[in-house]
Amino acid sequence: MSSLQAGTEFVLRLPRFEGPLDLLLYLIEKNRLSIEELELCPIIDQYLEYINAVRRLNIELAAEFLDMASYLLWLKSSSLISINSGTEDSELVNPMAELKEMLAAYRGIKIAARNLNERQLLYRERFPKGRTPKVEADVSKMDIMAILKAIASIRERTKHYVVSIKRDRYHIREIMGRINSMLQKKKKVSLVEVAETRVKSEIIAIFLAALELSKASIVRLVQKSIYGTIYMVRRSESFTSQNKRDPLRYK
Amino acid sequence: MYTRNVREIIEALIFSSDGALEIKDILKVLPGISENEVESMVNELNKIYDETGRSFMITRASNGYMFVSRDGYTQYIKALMPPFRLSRASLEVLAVIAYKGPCTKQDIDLIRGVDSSSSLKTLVHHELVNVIAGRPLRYVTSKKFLEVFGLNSLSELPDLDQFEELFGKA
Amino acid sequence: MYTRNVREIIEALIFSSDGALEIKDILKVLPGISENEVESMVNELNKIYDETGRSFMITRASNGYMFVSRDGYTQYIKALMPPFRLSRASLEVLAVIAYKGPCTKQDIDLIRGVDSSSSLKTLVHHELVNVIAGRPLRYVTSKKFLEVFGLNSLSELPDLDQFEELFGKA
Repeated sequence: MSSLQAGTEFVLRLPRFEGPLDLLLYLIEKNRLSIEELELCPIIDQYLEYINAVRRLNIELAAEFLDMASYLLWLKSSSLISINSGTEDSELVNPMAELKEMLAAYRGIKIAARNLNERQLLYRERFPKGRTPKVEADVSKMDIMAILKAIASIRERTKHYVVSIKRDRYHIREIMGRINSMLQKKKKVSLVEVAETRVKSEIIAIFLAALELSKASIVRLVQKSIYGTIYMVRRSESFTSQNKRDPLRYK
Repeated sequence: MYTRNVREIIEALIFSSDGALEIKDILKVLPGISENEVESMVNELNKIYDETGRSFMITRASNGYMFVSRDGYTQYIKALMPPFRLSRASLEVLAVIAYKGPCTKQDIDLIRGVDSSSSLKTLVHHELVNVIAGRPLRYVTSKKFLEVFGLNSLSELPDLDQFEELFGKA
Repeated sequence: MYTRNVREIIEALIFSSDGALEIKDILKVLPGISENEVESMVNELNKIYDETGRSFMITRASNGYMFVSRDGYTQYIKALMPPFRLSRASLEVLAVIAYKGPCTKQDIDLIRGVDSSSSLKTLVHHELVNVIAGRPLRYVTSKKFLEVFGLNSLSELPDLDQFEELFGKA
């Protein structure tokens, strides 16, 4: 086979080569040789010929092809030297062994890649189930300490009291107002009726508000039996005449 | 005309597509089939799933069809997923609502010194917080809040005094 | 013990997961059920799908189970979804990572004798390869890799030495 024919063939097949190692493997196979016989054959020359042919055609080559070309040139010259001088300098022998090792490793990967390609099932013969909306995850169970720590961190950052005595004072004032307006519509209101949320602190605040209103003689607290419903009954006289004491000013 | 039953082709198409598969895409693959035919075949498929006791079904969504799991299986599917963890910010908002609720977003922002919009949304989304209609909206903790924190009622929240003991004054 | 048939719970779990659901995750949700029981129930489910002419089935992958379409429907599904093909370069990079991973880009380049940047990007983009943070970055094959190539684990890949035997010396 003339070098020109070989060169032409290479140009046509260029895109198939993944890199210089791929090209070298191709040449070794084409010459029916083994990797072991790399240096015994015209492979290095063929490689260089191909590279030159391609460059003459102004086809852009990956830098790795050229790197390999100069490496092979160097290998060739150093092996000539080593043969001529007959030295056993390991540094001159090893590069060839290294290249053979690289070729063997790459060939393994090349075959493995081909094997993977044959194995691919999904998106070829079968398709996986498509993604559908996810079920929402549950909120993880937590200890109440997490809430306390959150309050502590707000306080640390803002110097604000999240749960302050002040807030309860306001709350009681507000609840006293709420009771007052309820008692304008009817004469009797149970403590439970006043509650909006039944939060413990609200219940306490309602109770305190009831006591406060009682103290101010605005309501009378009535409980018919132990554990029975506690009612606040409007005291008619005190309700109309605004007392000397503002019942809404809670201290 | 087709190498498989059209009904099962429709099933395979819905099965393999991400999210809802639009009817027009089904019709593109199966020329000659009408929208009504697609619909009745989907109904047939659902009947088969129902009769054979399958744990999934096809549902209509945004002009198309998709597979969803049946309700009874949700608890098991949830058990596969890592539970949702509340962020520190969300815990802060939750703490404010637990102790101060019902309160407005403004109340919460004032106490925390930062905007609480996104945390509030998260808490409402996960149903830890209920919204009381009105102007402005007010927020209270929910029954689920009690469940998550292992409380029987809000009255089991630690007292202020206890809180003082634990963290002292700022 | 469970509010639904265990078999259908298993079906719902596999159905709801993106990609393969590992057996250990199924066992976590269904304590008291053995791996063998799961397997035989999956076989039962596949029998039901077969008998009722369903277009999908459950298959094994990545130490678990996943739903896939049956072979006969490929042509129709392909009309909706472009088939997914890897270039030779990408397959080579994937092979290096599958056999030598976790490995760096430099390792891969060295074995292939060329730069592998663009193939690596493709593989990471398609989630066939995961990146392990660090300096330098290292690459490993993903769960999706096992699914796509129908493997339970990387150990099911033939040895590189076996290839030597199969194909002889070049």
